[in-house]
Amino acid sequence: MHNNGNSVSFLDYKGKHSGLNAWILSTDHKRIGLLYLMSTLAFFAVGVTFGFLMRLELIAPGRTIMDAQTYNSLFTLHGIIMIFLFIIPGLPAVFGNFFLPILIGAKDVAFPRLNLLSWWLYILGGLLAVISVFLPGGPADTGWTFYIPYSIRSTTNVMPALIAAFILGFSSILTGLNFIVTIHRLRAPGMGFFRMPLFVWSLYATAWVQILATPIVGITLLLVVFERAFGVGLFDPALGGDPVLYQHLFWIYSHPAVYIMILPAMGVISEIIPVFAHRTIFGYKFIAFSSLAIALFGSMVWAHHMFTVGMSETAQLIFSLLTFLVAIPSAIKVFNWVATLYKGSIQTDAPLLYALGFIFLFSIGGFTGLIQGALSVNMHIHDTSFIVAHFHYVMFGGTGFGIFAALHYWFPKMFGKMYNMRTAKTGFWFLFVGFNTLYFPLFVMGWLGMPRRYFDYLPEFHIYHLISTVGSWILITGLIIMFTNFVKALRSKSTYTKLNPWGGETLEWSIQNTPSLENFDEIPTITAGPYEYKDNEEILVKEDN
Amino acid sequence: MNSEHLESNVEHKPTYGIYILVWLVLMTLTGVTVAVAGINFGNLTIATALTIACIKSYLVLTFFMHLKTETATFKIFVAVAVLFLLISISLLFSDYSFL
Amino acid sequence: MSTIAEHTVAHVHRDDEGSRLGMWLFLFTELVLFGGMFLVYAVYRYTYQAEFHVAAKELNTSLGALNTIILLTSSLTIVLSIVALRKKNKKLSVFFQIVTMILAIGFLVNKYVEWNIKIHHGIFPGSEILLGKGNGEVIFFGLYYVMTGLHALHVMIGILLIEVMTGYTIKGRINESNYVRLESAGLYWHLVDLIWIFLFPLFYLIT
Amino acid sequence: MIFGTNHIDLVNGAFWFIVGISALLLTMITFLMIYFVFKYNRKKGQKAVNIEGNTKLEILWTVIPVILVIAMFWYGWVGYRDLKNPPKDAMVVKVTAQMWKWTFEYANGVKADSLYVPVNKAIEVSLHSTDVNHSFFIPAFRFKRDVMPNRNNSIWFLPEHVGKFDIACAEYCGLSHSAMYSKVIVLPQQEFDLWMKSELAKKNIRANQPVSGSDTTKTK
Ligand code: HEA
Ligand code: HEA
Ligand code: CUA
Ligand SMILES: [Cu+2]
Repeated sequence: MHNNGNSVSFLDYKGKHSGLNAWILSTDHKRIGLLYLMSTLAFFAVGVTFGFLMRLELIAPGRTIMDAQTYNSLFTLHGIIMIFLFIIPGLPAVFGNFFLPILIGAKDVAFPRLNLLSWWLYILGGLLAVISVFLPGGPADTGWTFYIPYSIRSTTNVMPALIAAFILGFSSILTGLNFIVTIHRLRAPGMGFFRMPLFVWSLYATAWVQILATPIVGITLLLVVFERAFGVGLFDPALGGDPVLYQHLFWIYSHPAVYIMILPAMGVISEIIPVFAHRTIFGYKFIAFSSLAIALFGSMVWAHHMFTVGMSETAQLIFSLLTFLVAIPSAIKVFNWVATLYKGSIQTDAPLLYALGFIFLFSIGGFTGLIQGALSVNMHIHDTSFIVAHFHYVMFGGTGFGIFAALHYWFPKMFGKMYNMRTAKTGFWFLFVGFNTLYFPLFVMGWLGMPRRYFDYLPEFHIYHLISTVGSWILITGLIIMFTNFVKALRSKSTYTKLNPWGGETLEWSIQNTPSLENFDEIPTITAGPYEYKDNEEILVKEDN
Repeated sequence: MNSEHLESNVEHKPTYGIYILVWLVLMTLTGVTVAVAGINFGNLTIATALTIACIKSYLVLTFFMHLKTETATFKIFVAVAVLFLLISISLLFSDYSFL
Repeated sequence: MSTIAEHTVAHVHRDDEGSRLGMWLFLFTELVLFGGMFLVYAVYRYTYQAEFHVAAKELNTSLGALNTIILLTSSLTIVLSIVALRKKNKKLSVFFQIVTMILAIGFLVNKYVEWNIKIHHGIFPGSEILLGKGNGEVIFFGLYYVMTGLHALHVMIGILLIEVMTGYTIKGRINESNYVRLESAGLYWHLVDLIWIFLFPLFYLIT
Repeated sequence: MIFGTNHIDLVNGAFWFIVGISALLLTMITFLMIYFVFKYNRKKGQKAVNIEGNTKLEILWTVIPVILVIAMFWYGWVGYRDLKNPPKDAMVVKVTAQMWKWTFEYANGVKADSLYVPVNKAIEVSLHSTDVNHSFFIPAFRFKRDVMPNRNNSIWFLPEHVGKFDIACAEYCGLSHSAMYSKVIVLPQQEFDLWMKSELAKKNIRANQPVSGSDTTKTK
């Protein structure tokens, strides 16, 4: 067909299809990226609402707005949605799809049709998860971990939830597969592995985890399905099965999964910091390899979720030790990021704020992870709200803020519009303050012995729950400020013409906003690394006028 | 990149012989496992069975699945996948067999 | 299909190595999928050694061996079909592909017979005869049905794949200069074989 | 040999040790970030200097954390070690968890809904579940142990102070998971003996008219 597709933006490019089909049948990685953005945000909104309602219930002891059964289903759905439907596809499928090919100078991913298929699988899985709410029997109430034997005893709609998770797993696998082949085969001439932007490196590491770890949870959930359907006895203690084995299999995937969530966010941070400090990143290779190291070690620590089930001493020892070692690559990253700010020429726009927010919150989350890794301490705080605080700090303080940072960073390139910078910053401060008010009390409570997944609690914990709930209100305010800011920008008639608002050196800034179907008029030849800032006089000049 | 893919497209002359040979070996190995299974080496029984299975899969991978003629990337990939499974099973058994 | 047009614009040259790379990565996920079940098997084999031996006696070794031979042979025929194609001998290639499918169907028939016998003896998940036996045996047969069942499912998918490939070969869409699709189907088929290579000794040869 | 409260100290010790180091590093990192942002701010017309990296530093901030985490690991391991092997003279109590209540049974067959124990005596609880997973959690004593249908875990502690402490269920077990509370009641030895005597008496009476006898073992 026509090759003059070039200058035409991917948004108003006329393909085979028109109207909605031009999107849901498009194999253009950018359109698929936006499809994912819309759908993850939709599910995210649902998850947030559930979280918000849970907080309301917990504002005071006893029943306040819902009964125990509802609460149990709420945190289950909240967990499933946030993990499988929001945070895992959040970065790779949205920003990975949109920018990976551009960052390595390619026209598209290696298998565009497969890419579309994985989005359809995602939608299918998502719908299944949502439908289970309305079927008779009510939504699953097992917690997102589906622990046996409760998950084979529960009379709620556990089946749809399990199958949904299974399908979503495959969607995630296909994305990973696509990325690995793309990175290996479609790099522009001159783009050696060590000239790839660090976001690409982190996606590469992530993709490997997606491919190798996800099938394990796939088969595990499938076995639970069989267990419920035919009673094959593989896990059911009544038939001699071993629930602990289920936990092992579940975490063999679900711990690496947490690195599927964080690695791409770390990649985003590694993009943003050098751009806003306007200097080379500190220790490129160390950051690149630490991603691979995290992927490797991440597959060896799963049993730190099971320290209280009564594993063998050997297992306790090994897994605790490995858990501490997995922290090292993250440490290396953090230190290199901070060092990158040194002697930079720092421009404090919203993306940088979010990046620094990420470093702070993720560090807190990470450190508390270490606390949980210590065997004796874990005996006390396992399955308390301390854990809940930990993973919200890493997942949402980490990855969540990473996604925000990415949104603010790439927004002008994706939509050719610009948001209001001042509002964006206000939004950040609301989120930041709200976040800590919401989750920090959970650490304290957890240490004082407040178990998690509790619909009701002892009066002595009231004050902390109260503060936390108020925090959730501040947080939501911030969220609303941020997203209205984006919507305003999208609505505004004025298109944003600056190609390179932040003065970045990676390829996406060299092409038009809302890139054309093939991204590049002709494939560039790469001669330098991604963050080689020659001199930044012109930036300073730009600042003045 | 293009050059890479060109050279990977022109492989040396294909021949039937080698594959039939491999097939014969696989058959004999199957026979061996069945035969050996009868005798009881105690704990070694499963070990031998698995060793033979590994040899067989090695043959299938290198010849039938052409790993022999593929670029290094493929070999590394397979190694990574196998490594992952090995890590999983050995760490898993740190719980079960040291109770 | 749908947006071919867009897609071909985005891809000026075809990348066989890329396609094979993708196929291998997909095979890894299949490998790990079964790997997970082998983990389960290993643990229970370890905890219920004696009972596994007893239970395995119920299985018919010669049927299992026969199926092994069938699968290995089908693996051979599928590679040969590729060789034949590359030697520009289309007829022979198609012939080999058809043989492969026949063998595969033979495997399924065999499996069907095997399951049938078991089920007639009242050995299937949830049957009171099975529940009457020890836990280890219940689990052994649980694993037996799940793993061989999933494997059989893969065999069926394989047959469909090869059938499509045969169609392409006849139409000439797969030919001596463009046979990566056939190769990929072959890879998939070999994986199915690989998994059986482990299933066979672990279920039929532990008496 | 590590004893109850001693275990408490070890947990607290390890906890505050790690919290301390973390707080230190966190302040350091945060301070540096803020300091750099102001010192090297572009508004000040700062020109950036490209620094590729520095291997010495990299090694430094790899090795130091390694040492720190090994220390943390060791501290945690020490506090855990003896939790699993109770002293020979420990008094064994059978704990049965079911949705959603705890039952405690003593060697002499006496059953109770709260865990009555004599002070300063090692108590070993052997944990059994009749349905799903639960977890036997005594926050005041800084430990928990999962209670599973297929394996009977056990754990022990040595209460050094008289008093009442909460027992919570820390593994999600369905509808009333959050209501599955009970108490450890630590009594002076002689009071405990008295309690035990009267319970024994009650038990024997119950044995005579078995009608009401089943109420301690009700389900759901
Ligand atoms: C994005 C997701 C994410 C990430 C990145 C992490 C990262 C880590 N997690 Fe977390 N974790 C979860 C998500 C995540 N976790 C979830 C969802 C759960 C609960 C699941 C459930 O039960 O529902 C959980 C639960 C969980 C547990 C089980 C708790 C329990 O149930 O008993 C443990 C125990 O060890 C743990 C440890 C760790 C560790 C050591 C890291 C490390 O990777 C952290 C490394 C980072 C740092 C250490 C900070 C940065 C480093 C520096 C600032 C430099 C200085 C560093 C040193 C001195 C080492 N996590
Ligand atoms: C990414 C994961 C994620 C996120 C973002 C959240 C967000 C929230 N969570 Fe969490 N939560 C989980 C994952 C997450 N949760 C999981 C896995 C569990 C365990 C479930 C189980 O026990 O089985 C859990 C459990 C859990 C509990 C404990 C239930 C219990 O044990 O009794 C509570 C209680 O307060 C809670 C509250 C909240 C609140 C108020 C919010 C939010 O409403 C706060 C407001 C949200 C925001 C301000 C959004 C943040 C923005 C982003 C993350 C990026 C958005 C950008 C794009 C999509 C582009 N959650
Ligand atoms: Cu019992 Cu929770
Ligand atoms: Cu983990």
